[in-house]
Amino acid sequence: MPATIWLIPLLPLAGALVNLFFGKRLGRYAGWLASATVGLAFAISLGAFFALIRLPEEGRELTATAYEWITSGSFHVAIEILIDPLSMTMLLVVTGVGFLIHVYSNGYMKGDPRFGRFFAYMNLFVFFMLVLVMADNYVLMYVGWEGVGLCSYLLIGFWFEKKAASHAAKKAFIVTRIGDTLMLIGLALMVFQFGSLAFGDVLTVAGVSGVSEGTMTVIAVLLFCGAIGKSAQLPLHVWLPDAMEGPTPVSALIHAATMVTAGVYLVVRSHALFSPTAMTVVAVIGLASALYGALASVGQDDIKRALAYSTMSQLGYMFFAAGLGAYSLAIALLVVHAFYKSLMFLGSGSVMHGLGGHETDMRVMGGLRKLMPATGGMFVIGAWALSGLPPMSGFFAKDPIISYANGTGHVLMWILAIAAAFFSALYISRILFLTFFGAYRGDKHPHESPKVMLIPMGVLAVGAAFGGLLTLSINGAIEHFLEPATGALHEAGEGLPEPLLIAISIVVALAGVATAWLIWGSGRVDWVALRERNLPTHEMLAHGFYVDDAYANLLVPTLLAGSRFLSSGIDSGLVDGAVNGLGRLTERTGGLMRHLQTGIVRTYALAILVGVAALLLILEVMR
Amino acid sequence: MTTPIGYYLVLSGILFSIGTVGVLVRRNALVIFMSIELQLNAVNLSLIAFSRQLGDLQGQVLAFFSMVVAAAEVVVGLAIIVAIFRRRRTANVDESNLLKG
Amino acid sequence: MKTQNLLAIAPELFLVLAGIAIILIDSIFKGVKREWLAILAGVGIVTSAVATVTLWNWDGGQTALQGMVATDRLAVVGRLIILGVALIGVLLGYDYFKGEERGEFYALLLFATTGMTLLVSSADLLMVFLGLEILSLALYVLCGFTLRLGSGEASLKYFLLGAFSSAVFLYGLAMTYGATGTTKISGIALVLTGQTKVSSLALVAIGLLGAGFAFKVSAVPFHMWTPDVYQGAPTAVTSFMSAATKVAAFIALIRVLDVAFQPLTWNWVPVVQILAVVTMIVGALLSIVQKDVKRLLAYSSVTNAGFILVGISAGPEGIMPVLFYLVSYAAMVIGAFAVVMVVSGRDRERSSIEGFAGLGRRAPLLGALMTVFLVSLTGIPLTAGFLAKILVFGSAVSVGQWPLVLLAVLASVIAAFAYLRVIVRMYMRDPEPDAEVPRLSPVAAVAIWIPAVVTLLFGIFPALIAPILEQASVLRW
Amino acid sequence: MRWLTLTVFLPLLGIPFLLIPELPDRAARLIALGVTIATFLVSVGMFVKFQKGVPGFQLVEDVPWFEGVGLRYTLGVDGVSLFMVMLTTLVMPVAILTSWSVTEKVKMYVMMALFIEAAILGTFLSLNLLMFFLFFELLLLPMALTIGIWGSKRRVYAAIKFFLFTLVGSAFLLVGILVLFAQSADVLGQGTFDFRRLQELPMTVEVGRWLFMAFFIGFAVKVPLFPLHTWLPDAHTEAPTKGSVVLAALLLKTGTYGLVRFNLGLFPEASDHFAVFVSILAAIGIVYGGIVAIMQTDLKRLVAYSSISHLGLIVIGTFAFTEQALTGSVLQMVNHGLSTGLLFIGVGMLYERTHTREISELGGIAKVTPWLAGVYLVAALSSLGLPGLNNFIGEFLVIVGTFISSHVFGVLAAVGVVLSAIYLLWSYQRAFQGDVPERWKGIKDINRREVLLVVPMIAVMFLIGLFPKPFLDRIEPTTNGIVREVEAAGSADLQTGEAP
Amino acid sequence: MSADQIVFWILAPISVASAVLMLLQRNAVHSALFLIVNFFCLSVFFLVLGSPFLFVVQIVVYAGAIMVLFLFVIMLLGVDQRESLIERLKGQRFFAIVLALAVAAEITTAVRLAAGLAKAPPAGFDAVNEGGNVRALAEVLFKDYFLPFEVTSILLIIAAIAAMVLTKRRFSAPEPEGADASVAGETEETAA
Repeated sequence: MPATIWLIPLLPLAGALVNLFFGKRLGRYAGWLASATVGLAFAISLGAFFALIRLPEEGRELTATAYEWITSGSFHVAIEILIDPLSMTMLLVVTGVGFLIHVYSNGYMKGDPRFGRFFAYMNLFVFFMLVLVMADNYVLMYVGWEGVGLCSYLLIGFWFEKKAASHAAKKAFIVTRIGDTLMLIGLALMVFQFGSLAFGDVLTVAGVSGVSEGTMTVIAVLLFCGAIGKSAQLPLHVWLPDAMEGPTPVSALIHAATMVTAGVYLVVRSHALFSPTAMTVVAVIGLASALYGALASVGQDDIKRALAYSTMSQLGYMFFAAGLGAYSLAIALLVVHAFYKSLMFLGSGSVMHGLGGHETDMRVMGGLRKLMPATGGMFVIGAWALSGLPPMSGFFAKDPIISYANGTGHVLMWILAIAAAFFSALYISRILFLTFFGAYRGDKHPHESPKVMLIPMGVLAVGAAFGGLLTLSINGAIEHFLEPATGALHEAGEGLPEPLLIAISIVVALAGVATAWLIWGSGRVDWVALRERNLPTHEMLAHGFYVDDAYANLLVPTLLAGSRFLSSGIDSGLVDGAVNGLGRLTERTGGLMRHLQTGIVRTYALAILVGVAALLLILEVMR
Repeated sequence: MTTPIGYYLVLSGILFSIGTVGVLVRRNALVIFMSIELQLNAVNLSLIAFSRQLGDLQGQVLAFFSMVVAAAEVVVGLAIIVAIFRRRRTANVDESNLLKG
Repeated sequence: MKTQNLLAIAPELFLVLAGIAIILIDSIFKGVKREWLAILAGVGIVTSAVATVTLWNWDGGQTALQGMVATDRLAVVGRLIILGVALIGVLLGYDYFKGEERGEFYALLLFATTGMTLLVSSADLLMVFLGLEILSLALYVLCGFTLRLGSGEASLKYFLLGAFSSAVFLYGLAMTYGATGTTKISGIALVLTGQTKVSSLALVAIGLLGAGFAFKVSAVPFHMWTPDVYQGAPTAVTSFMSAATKVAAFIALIRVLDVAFQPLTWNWVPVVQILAVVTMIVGALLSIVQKDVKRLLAYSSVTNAGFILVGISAGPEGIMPVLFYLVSYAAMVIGAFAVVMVVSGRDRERSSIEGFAGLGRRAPLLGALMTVFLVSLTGIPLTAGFLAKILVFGSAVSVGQWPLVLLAVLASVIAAFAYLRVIVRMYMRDPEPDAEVPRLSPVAAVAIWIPAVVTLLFGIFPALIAPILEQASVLRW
Repeated sequence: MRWLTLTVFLPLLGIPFLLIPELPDRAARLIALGVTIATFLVSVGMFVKFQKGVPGFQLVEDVPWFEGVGLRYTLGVDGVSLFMVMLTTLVMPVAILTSWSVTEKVKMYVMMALFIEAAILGTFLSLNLLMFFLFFELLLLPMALTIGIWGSKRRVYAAIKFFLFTLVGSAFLLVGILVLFAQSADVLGQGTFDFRRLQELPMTVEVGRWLFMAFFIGFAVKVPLFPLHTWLPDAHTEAPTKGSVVLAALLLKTGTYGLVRFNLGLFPEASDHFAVFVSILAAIGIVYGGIVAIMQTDLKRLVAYSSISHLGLIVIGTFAFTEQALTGSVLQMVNHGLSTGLLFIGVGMLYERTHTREISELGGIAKVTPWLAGVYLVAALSSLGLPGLNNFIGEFLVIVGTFISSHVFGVLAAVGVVLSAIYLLWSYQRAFQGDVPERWKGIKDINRREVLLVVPMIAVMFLIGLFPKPFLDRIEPTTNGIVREVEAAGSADLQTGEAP
Repeated sequence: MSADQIVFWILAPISVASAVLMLLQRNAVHSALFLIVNFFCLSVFFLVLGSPFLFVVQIVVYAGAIMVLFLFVIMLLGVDQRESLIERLKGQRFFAIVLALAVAAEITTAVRLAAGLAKAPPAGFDAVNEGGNVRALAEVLFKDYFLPFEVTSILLIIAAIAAMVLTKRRFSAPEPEGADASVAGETEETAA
C-alpha cells in the first residue's frame, strides 16, 4: 500500500501536466482525463481508507518517504507523506468532492477557449491540496498550502480578460500571502524551538519540550494567522467574496469545499501546539467570523457572494469548534459543509448556466424552481442542510458545536453562536426564496442544465442530506474515526441539558427561515422598498461592514503613496539625488578650477610662485 | 674681505625676488625674459658668494655654466619671441591666450 | 681619461652624432629624401640603445667621468625607456610631417632625447641642470615647430615658464652647493649624513629643486603650462614630450630625493605627499571637464604625475613601482596621443572630443587601440596601467600611507570618468555627418601598435620586465 | 586536467574567431553560443570532479604569475564558488541566445559577452586576492559598454553611472586588499595575496574592522545594498536583455560572493561585530526595494528594485551566521540568478514584440501570447518564493536561519515575501491580464529559439526546487566552516572582550 | 669699515634700485638699460668675491653680448612698443609682491640660520686661486667639469637650430597660416 498512496497526489499532477501541454489537442477529452485522474485518486484513497481501518486503532498511520528534500545542519525536511485518520478524512473529501466537481465542470466549462487549461489548473489544485493534507511535515504542507494558493490565483483569474477577475485573483493571493508569511514566521519559530518541522518531532514533544507557554501561544497564533488568510476569517476575509469572479466550479471546489478548509485542517492538525490562550483566540475569531459572515450574507444580491459570506460564516463555526477543543466536530462540519456548500455552488452555477452564463444577480431571478426543477430541488436540500434544521446533515454537524459551547461553559459564546445560527437560517432561506421562489423577475429564458452537471449535484445532495448520519451523536462515526488524530471530546458536563439546547437551536433556525419567508418568500413584503427604507443598514451589510472598503481606501492608498514617496521622493530624489549631486559637485569643482586656467602665462607663473613659496613653507614648518 | 657672506646671499635673494615680481607683473615678453635673466644673475651671485665662503672654485665654475646656459637660452627665447611677434605683431604675453581652460 | 669612461656616455654620443649628421645632411644635400633622415635618426636611437644595453653589466664603478655620469642600472633602464619613446616619436614625426622638409625635427628630437638620457644618467646636479636645459630648449623649439598660432603660443608659454622654473632650479642648485659644498649626488648624501642638525639651506634647496622638478613633471600647482602646451604643440611632439619628459624627470627626481637627500627623507616625504594629493585631485577634477582630447590627456598626465609622486613618497620601496609605472605610462600616453594625432589629422588638428564620436564604427581598429590606452590609463586589469597602479599604491601602503592611497584611488575614479567620456563618444555616439574616416598609414600604425602591445604585454605578463626593473631600482652609492 | 583554468579561459577562445573579418553575424552568434555551451560542459566536468562533503578548496591550481607583488595564478573551487560557476556557465548560453534579437555590431556584442563570462568565472574561482580584484575590475568595462552601446534611451547615463559607481566601491576594496598585503608582509615577512594564507593571518581587532569596512563598501556597491543601490535600476533598465540578465544573474553575485568569501572568511571577528549594522542595511533593502518596486511604471525597473529586495535577503542571511541562513544565502544567490534572469528574459521578449516596457501601455498580452505570459509567470512565481520552485528553498532556509539568530531580522526578511507577491502579481495583472489592446493583437507567441532559451532555466529552477539536496550537500561543508569561524571569533570576543 | 664693505654698501642699493627701476619702465629699452646697470654692479661683487674671471665674463657676455642681443631684438620689434602699466589680472600684483617677499624672507631666514649674517668669510681664498683665478678655474673646469663643458656644446647647437627653425621665412609652407581648428572660434585676432 505505501507505494501506491503516492499515486493519490501524483495522478492529478500527471493529469495537470498532460493538460497543460497538450490540453488544446485533447479537446473535450481534457476534461474527462482530468476527471479520471481525480476519480482514480479517489478510488485509491478509498483503498487506503480500508487499509487504514484494518490497522489497530493506536497505529492507524500509513507513511511513505520519497527522499530527503532539504537538509541544512541538523535541520532536515523530507518529502514524506502521512495518512492518518485526519488526513484520510480530508483525502476522501478532496478527491471525492473534487471528482464530482471535475465531472460537473465538463458540462459547465464546455466551449470555453481554454478548456484544457482549466482542467490543468483544477488537477494541479487537487494535487497541491493532496500534498497539503498528506504532508508529514510543516514544510511540505506549506508547499501544498502555497500551491493551492497559486491554483486559486490561476483559477480566480481564469477569465483574466475581465479586469475584475484578474484583480480578484491578485487580491486573493496577496491577502492570503500575508497570513502565509506570518505562518512562515511561525514555522521559523518552531525550528528555533524544536529544531524540526516534522509533525512527528514537533507535535509529540510540544507538550513536554519545556517551551514556555507564551512562546507556544505565539507559535500557535502565527500558524492560525496562516489559517485566517487561507480560510477567509476576520480580518483577512476580504478576498473571498471577490474570488467569486472565478468559474463557479472553482468556487465550489476551492472556495467552499477544500482549500478554504485547509485552515481548519491546520489548526486541528497542530492542536497539540495550541495553548488555552491561543485556543481562545481561535474561538473568538471563528465566532466573530461566523456572525459577521452570516450578517454580511444577508446584504448580498449576488448569489455567489452571498454564498461566499456563508462559507466564511460556516468556516467560522469550524474554527469556533476547534477553539473550544472540539476538533472532531470541526472536521465533521468540514466534511458535511463540503457536501452542501459545494452543492449549492454547483446549484448556483447551474442557475447561471441556465441563465446564459454569467448572471449572478438574485434581483433578476426568482421562481426558477419551476423552470429548473432538478437544480431547485437539490438547492433546497443544500439550503436545508445549511440552515441547521433536522434531518439534514447540517443539523447534526453544527448543532453539537453550539451545544458544546454551552456544555463547556462558554455561555456568552453560545448566545452569539445561536445568534449566528439565526442569521444563517435567514440568509440561506433568503437566497433560496429570492432565487427559486416567487415569480421570475428576469428577461432571460432559463433552462435546466445537462445531466453531466446534474448527476454530480445529485451525488452531493445525497451527501448533504445523509452526511449527518456520520455524526449522528457525540462521538459519532467521524468523530470516533478521527479520535487517534484529534483526541477524544471532553464530556460536556455543564450548562443546559442537551435536549433543551437542541430545541433552542431548532427554534432559532426555524425563526430564521420564517423571517426570511416573511420578507422574501411570501410576497407580502416589498423587500425592495424595505431595503430603501433601511438603506444605511443594507449598505453596511452589503459592504460587509466596510472592512474591504477600509482596506481599499485606507491601507492600499497608504501603501501606494508610501511606495510613490519612496520611489520618487527618497530614491530618485534623496538617494540618487545625493549620488548625482556628488557627481555634479565634482564636475562643478572642475569647472570652477578651469577658470583659473586663464590662458595667460603670468597667471601660470603666479601659480608656480605660489608653489615655490608653499614648498619652502612646508619644509620649514615640518622640519 | 670682511663683508659677511650672508649679506651677499640676502642681496641675491632680494634680487631673485625682484626678478620673480618682474616675471609676474610685466606683460612684455622681452621684459619678462629680462627679469628671468636678473634671476639667473642673482643665482650667480649666490654661487660665487658660496664659493668664497666654502673656499673652493666649484661655485665659480657653476656660475660659469649658468652663464653659458643663459646665453643659449637667450638665443632660443628671443627666436621664439620674434617668431611670435611676426605673426601677432605684439610682444604682450597676455594676448597669447588662445589656449586655456 | 680611459676609453672605458667614454663608453659610459656612448649612448649620448651616438645620439648627438646622429643629430649632427642629420643637420648636416639636411642642409648640405637639399632635397634629400626625408625617409633617409628618419632612418638615420632611427639608426642613431637604435645604436644608442645597443650601447645602453652594454652598460647593463658595467664594472667600472658607480660613476664615470669625474662623477658626472651614473653607470648604474637605473640609468640604463631610464635611457632605454626614453629611447623607446624617441623611436616612436620619430615614427610619429615622420607620419606627421609627411611631405614637408623638416630635417631639423629629427635633429631636435635626438637632441632632446640626449638631454633626457643625460638627465637619467646624471650623477651631479649640474648634469641634471644641463640635461634639463638641453631637453627643454629642444622642446621649446619643437613645440613652436609649425605655423599654427597655437603652436607658437605653446612654444612661448613653455619657454617663459620653463626659463622661470629653471632659474628656480638653478637657485636650488646654488643652495645645495652652499649647504654641502658639492653638487655630486653621492657627495651631497655623504655631507648631509654627517650633519647632525638639519641644515636650513638644504631644506631651501630641496624646496627649490623640487619646484624645478615639479614643473617638469607637471605637478600641481606647477602644472598649468601642461594643457596649453600639449594642446598647442604639434601632436607628434606632444606624444613624444608627454611620455619622455616625465620619465626622465622622475628618474632624476628619484636620484635626487632617494640618494642625495636621502638623509633628509623625513623632511621631503610630507612635501611629496602633499604635492601628490593636490596633483592627482586637481588633475582629475580638471580632466573631467575638458572638451579637447589633447587637453584631457594633458590633465591626465597631471593626474598620473600625482600617482607617481605617491610612489616616490614611498622612498626606496617605491622605486621599482615608479619605474614600472613610468614604463606603462610612457606606453599608454604616447599611444593615446598617437591615436589623437591620426584622428585629428595633420592639417586641422581637430582634436575636439566630439571628433571621436563614432570612432568605434568609423575606424574599429583605431577605436580599439585607443580603448586599450584609455583603459590602461583608467587602471583596468590586464593592462600595464592596472599593475602600475597596484604596484605604486602597494608600495605606499607598505610604508603605512593608506590614507594617501585611498585618496589616490578615489582620484583615479574621478579621472576614469574623463576617459570614459572618450570611450562613450567612440562607441555610444553616432559620428558627425561630415566626419571623415581617419587614414592610418603603416608607419603610424606601427607607432601605435608598439605601445599597445607593450601596454597589454606588461599588463598580462609583468614578470617579463619586473626583474629588470627590480635590479634597476637597487641604488648603491 | 586543469578544469578550472579551462573553465575560465574557454570563453576567450571564441574571441579570435570573432575577429575574422567578414564573419556573418549569424556565425558570430553561433560561435559564441558554441563556446559558452562548451564552457558549460567543461564546468559540468568540474562539477563531477568536485567531491562533496569536503570543506576546503578543491582542484586547486597554483602557478607563479608576478611574484614581485605576490600575484600568483591561484584558482580553486569550494562549495560556495562551485554553484556560482555553474550558474554562470548556465546563464551565459542563455544570455547569448537572447542576443539573436540584436542586429547592430553583433560581433562586438557577443565578444563582450565572452569577456564578461571569463571575467566572472575568474572572479569566482580566484584564490589570490589581487587576481580576484583583477577579474572583478575586468568585468566593468565590457558590462558598461554592453549597457552603453546596445541599451535603450538613457543608456549612456546608465553606463557611466554603473561604471563610476562600482569603481568607487572597488577603490575601497583595492585599498583594503593592499593594506592586507602590507599586513601579511609585516607578519609573515613576505607579503601574500593568497586567500588561504591570509585567512590564518593574525591581526588586531582594530585593523580587522577597518579592513572589513573597506571590503564591505566594495562589495556593498556591487550587491547593491541600500543606500548604494541607485546605479542598479538605471543600469538594469537601460541595458539590453543580455545585459540585464548578466547583471542580475551574475554580476550582482560577485558582490554577495565577495561578502561571503572575503568579509566572512577573512574578518570573522569584524563580521560578527558589524553583523547588526549590515543586517539593518540589508533589512532596509528588503523592505525599501519591495515597496519602491510596487509603484514602478517600467517593468524592468520594477524587476530591478525587486533585485534590491532579494539581495537584501541574501545579505541578511549571510550575516545571520547560522548554517541554514548561510547555506540558504548561497543557494539563494543561484536562485536569484535564475529567477530574476528569467524575469528579465521575459521582459526582454515582451519588449521585442511591443517595444515598450511601460506597464500602462501593455495589458492583456496573456491572451495573445499565453506561453510568454506563462514564462513570465513562472519566473514571477519563483521570484516570490512559491514552494516547489527554487527560490523557496533558499528563502525558507534564509528566513529560518536568520530567525534563529535574530527574531527581528527574521521577521523583516519575511516581509519581503509579502511585498514580492504584491509587486510581481500586480505588475503581472497590469501587463498581461485584462483586455488586450487592439495594437497587441498581432504579436506572436514565443518561438523555438526562445523556448530553447527558457527551458534550461525553468528546468533548473524546478530541479533546485524539488531536489535541492545535491546542491545543499555541496554548499554546506564550506558554509559550515565559515559559520564556525565566525562563531569562534565572536565568542572569543565575548569572553575576553577583545579578540586575540 | 673695510673697502669691500664700502663697495658693498654702495653697490648693493644701486643694484636693488636698478632692478626695481627695470620693472617700472614702460619702455623695454629703458628696462634693458637698467638691467645692464644691475649687471655691472653684480660684476663688481664677483670681483670682490674673488672671481676676476667671472667679473670679465659678466661684463663681456652678459652686459655686452646678451643685453645687446636683447636691445637688438627690441629694435627689431619696434622701440615704440609701450606697455600700459595698468594690471588687468585681479590680485596679480598683490600676490606677486607678497609671495616674492615671502620667498625672500624664507631665503633670508635660511641664510641667517645656516651661514649667519654677521660672520665674515674665512680667509685663505687666495690659496685656492693659486696661480691666478683663471688658471685655477681652468684647472677645475677642464678636469672635473670636462663632461659638462662638452655637453654645453649641444645647447649651443640647439640654439643655432632654433634660430634657424623659428625665424626663417618658410618657403614651403603647405599649411595655411593662422586659424587652426583646435582653437577655432576662440581666435580673437587674425594672424598677420
